[in-house]
Amino acid sequence: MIPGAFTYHSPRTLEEAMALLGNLGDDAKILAGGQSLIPAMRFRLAMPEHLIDLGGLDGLAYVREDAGFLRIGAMTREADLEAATVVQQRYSLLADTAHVIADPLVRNLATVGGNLAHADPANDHPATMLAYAAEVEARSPTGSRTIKIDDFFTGLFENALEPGEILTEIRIPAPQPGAGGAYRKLERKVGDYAVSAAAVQLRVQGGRVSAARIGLTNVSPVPLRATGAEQAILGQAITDDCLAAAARAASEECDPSPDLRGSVAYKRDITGVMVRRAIEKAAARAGGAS
Amino acid sequence: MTHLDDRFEHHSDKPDGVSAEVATTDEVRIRTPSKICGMGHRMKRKEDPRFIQGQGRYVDDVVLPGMLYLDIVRSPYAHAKIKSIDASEALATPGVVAVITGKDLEAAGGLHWMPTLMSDTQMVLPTEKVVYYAQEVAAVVATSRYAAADGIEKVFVDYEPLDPVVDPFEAMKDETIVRDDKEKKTNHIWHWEAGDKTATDQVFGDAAQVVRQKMYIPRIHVASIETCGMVAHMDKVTGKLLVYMTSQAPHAHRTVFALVSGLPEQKIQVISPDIGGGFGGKVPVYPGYVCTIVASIVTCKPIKWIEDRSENLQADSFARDYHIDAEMALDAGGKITGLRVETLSDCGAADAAANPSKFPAGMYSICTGSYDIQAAHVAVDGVYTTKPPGGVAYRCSFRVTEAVHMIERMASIAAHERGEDPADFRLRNFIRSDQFPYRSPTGWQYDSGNYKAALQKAMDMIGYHELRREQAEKRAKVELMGIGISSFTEVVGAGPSKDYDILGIKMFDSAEIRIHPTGKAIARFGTKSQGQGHETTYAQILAEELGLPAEDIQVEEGDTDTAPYGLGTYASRSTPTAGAAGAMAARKIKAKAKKIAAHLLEVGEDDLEWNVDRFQVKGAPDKSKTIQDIAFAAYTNHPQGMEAGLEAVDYYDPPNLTFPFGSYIAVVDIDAGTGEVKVRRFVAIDDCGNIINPMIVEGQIHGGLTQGLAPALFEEIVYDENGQNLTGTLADYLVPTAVESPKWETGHTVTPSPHHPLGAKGVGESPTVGAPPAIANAVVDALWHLGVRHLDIPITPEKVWAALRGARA
Amino acid sequence: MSKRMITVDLNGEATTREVEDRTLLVHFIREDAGLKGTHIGCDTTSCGACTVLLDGRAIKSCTMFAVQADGKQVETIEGVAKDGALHPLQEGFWEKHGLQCGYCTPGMILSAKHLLEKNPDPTEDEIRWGISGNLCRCTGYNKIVEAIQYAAKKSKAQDEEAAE
Amino acid sequence: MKIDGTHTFDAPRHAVWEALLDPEVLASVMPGCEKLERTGENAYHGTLKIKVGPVQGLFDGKVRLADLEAPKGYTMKVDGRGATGFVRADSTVKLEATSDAQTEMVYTADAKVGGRIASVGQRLLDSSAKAIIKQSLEGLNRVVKARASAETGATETDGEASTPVPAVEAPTQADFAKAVAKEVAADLIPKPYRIPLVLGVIVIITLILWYFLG
Repeated sequence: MIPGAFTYHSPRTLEEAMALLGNLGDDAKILAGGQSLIPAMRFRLAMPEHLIDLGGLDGLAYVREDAGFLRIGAMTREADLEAATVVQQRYSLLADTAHVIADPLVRNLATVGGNLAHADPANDHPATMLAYAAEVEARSPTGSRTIKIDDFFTGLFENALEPGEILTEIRIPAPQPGAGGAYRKLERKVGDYAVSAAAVQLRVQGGRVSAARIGLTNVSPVPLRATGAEQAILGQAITDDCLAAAARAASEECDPSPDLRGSVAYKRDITGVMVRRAIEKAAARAGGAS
Repeated sequence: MTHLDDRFEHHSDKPDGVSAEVATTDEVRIRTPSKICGMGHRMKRKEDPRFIQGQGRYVDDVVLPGMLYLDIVRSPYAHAKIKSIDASEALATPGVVAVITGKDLEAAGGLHWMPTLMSDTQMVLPTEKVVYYAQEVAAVVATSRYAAADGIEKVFVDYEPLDPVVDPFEAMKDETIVRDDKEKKTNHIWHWEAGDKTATDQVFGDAAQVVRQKMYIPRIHVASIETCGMVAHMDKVTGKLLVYMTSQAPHAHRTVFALVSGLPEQKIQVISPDIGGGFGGKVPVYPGYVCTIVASIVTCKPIKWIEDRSENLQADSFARDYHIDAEMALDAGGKITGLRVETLSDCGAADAAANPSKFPAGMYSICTGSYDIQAAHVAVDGVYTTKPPGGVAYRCSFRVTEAVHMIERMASIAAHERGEDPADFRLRNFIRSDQFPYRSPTGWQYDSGNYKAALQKAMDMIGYHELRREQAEKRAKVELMGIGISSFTEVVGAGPSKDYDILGIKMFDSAEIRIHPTGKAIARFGTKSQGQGHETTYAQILAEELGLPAEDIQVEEGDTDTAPYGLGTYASRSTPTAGAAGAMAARKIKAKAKKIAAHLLEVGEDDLEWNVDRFQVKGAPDKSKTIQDIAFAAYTNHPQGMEAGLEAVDYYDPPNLTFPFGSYIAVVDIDAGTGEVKVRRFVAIDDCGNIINPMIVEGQIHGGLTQGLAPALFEEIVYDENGQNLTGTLADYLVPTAVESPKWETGHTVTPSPHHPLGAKGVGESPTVGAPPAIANAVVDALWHLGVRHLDIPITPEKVWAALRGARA
Repeated sequence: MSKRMITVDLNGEATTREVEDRTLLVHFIREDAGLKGTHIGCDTTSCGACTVLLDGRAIKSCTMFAVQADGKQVETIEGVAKDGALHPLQEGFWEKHGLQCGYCTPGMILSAKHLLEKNPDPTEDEIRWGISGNLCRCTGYNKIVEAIQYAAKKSKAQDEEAAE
Repeated sequence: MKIDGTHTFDAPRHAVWEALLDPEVLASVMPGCEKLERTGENAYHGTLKIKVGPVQGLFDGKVRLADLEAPKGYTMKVDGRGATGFVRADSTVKLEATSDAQTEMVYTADAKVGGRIASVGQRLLDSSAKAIIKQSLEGLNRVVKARASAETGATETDGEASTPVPAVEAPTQADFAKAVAKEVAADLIPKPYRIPLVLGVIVIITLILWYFLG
């Protein structure tokens, strides 16, 4: 499987990259990690005329806590995110997620920004970032703007980036006391997309859930927030009943398509199971357990 | 209709005199010191240094000057008429040299059709219509891989879609005919039976209990990590066709190419270099090979064709695809008295299975397995559908996996229905060790076995009764845990040539040994290793027989210009056939060596005895000549009137097949929430007779177990209702990784084959045959109390989930 | 069709070739540089037969363009043995029978090399996850795991020797 | 793949009906539709550039309407082909006037998708199809609504409804049809090679006969 011909551009600065993107418009695609784009190109399902490789840009690969946020450079490789001490110590949901994205070799090239900007509902970061109430930084020649993750995913493989804009940073609010998170994913084998997965970030105060956000993977055309499931646990103590209610809600509010990973009925049911397990784990972590 | 009984009569009075009961031990026999490294030594593989340093040489590594590249245009329809093909844009594409269509091959003398191994016909390139998705439609030849890939995008084919025939049971209604090129307008290909129907119906009439189950053994793909490929070079000066190909049977392929192309056989050299896994997928001749050869004949240039993975998964021969309806008759005491099996074999668009030609359903009639059953009858029908042709092994002897899965599932279902432990049920019904050689009701002559010993050892090793206790406790806590047993019998090592041939070529195999004056040797064989380690095991066999250090013996295979003619490596036949040929050739050499030794020691031959690596004078062991002394003398000081040199050839035609066996026990835990099955433990006890290299045998068993796990839980080629393949990449065709694959626990018993010169049997495929039912039985064992009786493989989480739901409802 | 000159440090040797922009790294390694030890097994980044080290990280060279490796270091199986001495992983694969057909072996060894550099003393579970991007069809993985354990032990011993 | 659904238009039934038969309107609302022209009685021909994220497929399609029952509905056959595969769909469209100003469309489609796009993009087919239909119908609603309120909104909706992608010249059915098999066979192998092929093969014929008969 050999990709079609294209012209390769390797800008050295973000400005250069944005200029190229501006000039080439829709004929160009951004090449970040390339782990989704290049296979599509090898099957000639994707045939961009120009590739703008962000690999040569400095300063877009970092993971650091700063001013109440975990800041992740868009070109940060998944493997570096997985290995980052701060992530392992303070962002369990993100650590869970980073460990189950594709396989270790793919994670050595795949980037966090690419995973998000691709806006594939089967990717793992969208749900996780929804649960974290993250925000992304978009840069364009005219300046930069912040997009709330809730507004970022606009359609199947479609995001809120304007033509000419480049995603440069993802920001996750630092966890408050009593916060905990977890990602639970059912996959057919290592490296597969989720049959269904749930990302849960919550906060437990005085034995009750004071804040909760839940994102779902690969059970809707657009990365989905399970607000119904969130409501089912908000203000509650984590009991079997409220877990069951959350699971039920998630099963109902998701909108999966049938494919080799399973029927709609199976995916709905499993989504409930994933949500339940992720909440249990998140709550346990919120309570100090890991 | 064929009766196996007729064909196997000669076994009852076999010249090699099958001994009665063969003793079973746990011991791996070692008779040579480690410097010689004969049988039984865990010798490090001689082939490994090149592989671990990236110096293996596979077909895609071959580069010839002026080489062109071939790529293939494939059909997006499962069934469609070809109205026209427009290659003008392709020919205008930079680098494209030629485009070849079915019409061109037809003009080239009917080369648009080729024979299959089952003497059916298969299109090379179509002229009228396509009959499966991803079928080869045209070939583009270009100056580079990339240009060829550009070219195929520019060949425009106008199709008129026809109704696909996907379901084999629908196909049997003949509403749409797949092969309208044939005279008989039907999709039914063949009907085949074995066993005694009347006697079988009789025992079913008298049965106290009849157990019936339908099951489907899915369509799967070998997915060797190296795909198929070829480099062909027609040298217009010498008129010689040099072919490098991914071939498990280079000699047979050379003969087929000679017959089909009409080139004289001495002008065709097939070289099968290092092969990146075969598992049966590299036995058939694929259209791509023929296109590559034709392209080289046409252009007189070297042509390289290497399949993409998606082509490999979507168009190359599949395995299995058997729809089975089985019935088992039992008496009141729980003794199996009869087995009645009807099966529909979905062959795809051509009968391109790789079975011996008299056996359209391979050795499926071995399906009475390890059990002493009074009467059995098996009937199989083959049918065409608009799916790719095939029916290759996937690491199993001809159709034995299907047979074993059926009988082992039936045994467990019967045990559960009787409310008894599946182990007890098996122990009661096993063929007893004193019954060997055992004649099965479908006519097989089992050479040796001790099924009780193997199962007992597996149960002890895994702590069977302890696990049953744990299961009972778990059940009380509503946790799902299952234990599954499979006590299989394999049948490997075809010939004997009286019954076994492929396209008329008898299934013997061969070895040729040449000992050089300095006591080093080269040995060539008619088989072809694809990872089995022949360069090491064959050397060990010869070391055992001749006393030459295995290190000093160079083993070669795969070049038809140098190796003796053989049928190749598949169906675990290498050790039973070529391995035996090596031993027999070595014994011929030994006979001559004895004469030379007698001459050198000035004694009579009768005064000599063999001792590991030398002939010594009886009673005076200090008077001796080593094999090296003798080799030197063979060229420098041989007796007057004796031919110089020390070499021999043997074409070994086995008197019978070998019947390796084993008992496997799987322990699974099931996630009741998701339906996921986790194999917690898996113990495999195998008996392949005398062991040549225990390390290599273990490796083969581990690999076979993972390839047994795969179809049990993960792998299946899935088509939609239009015959569209939905599992065309390794992202959807789920080959297990090191994470899904459990840590295998293996052990062995040793029950030598009475008729094999080394007492050895084949082993490479036993685990692929034995593992799936062990896992399936374990899953059903975990769910039986909830009313789940059977699950077809692959047992996906959703299947388990659905079964649990059904149970809850 | 757009072409350009690139220079890749291939096993310590600066290798300069003109390539099409769309040339996959694996084809640059195998065909332009002629190093055949790196293999191709799929089209979907699933099998890992094409694994090489890019600036020390194990990546799938069939899912990267050669132009992306311009100015970078690439290590292939041909570069693993140093001055005629086998790497502990190569020894381990040979000693423990970690290979059969040998086709996935170069990729496995390079994945394992990166794994051991990140985690010199991995558990069996960490090894299995660490090589989960590489498919093997022959061995059932048991002996590959043993081979990597052998290498980890051996490297540790060597380091301790060096320390003394 | 079965797709069905309903969609409510803010326009009277006859307006929706007319729009549904107007290739210009349909072309303007179908995402990626680069050309749609009437080729005969209830027959249309067009090219559609389907774009789902990075995945693109250029399809050359024939559309045939049947069982027209103005203004109640019709059945539609679509036969689209492209380098990445094909799409064939049988669908029925029914229009129900829910009020003077509102019309409900009930549609069902049975689509067959094949080729590379189906074998690789299987997981995306269902949601892609739904997304494309949704966009089309929303686009259509904008048009009929605009028309109903006596404005010419078609051109204005043009931009927002269809994804702006550069047109690539697609091989048309006409191109396919041009080639006649015989000529093709002759043309496919460049002249210099034809002679050796024919020669080299006469030998082969005889031997094959020998092989199969003898």
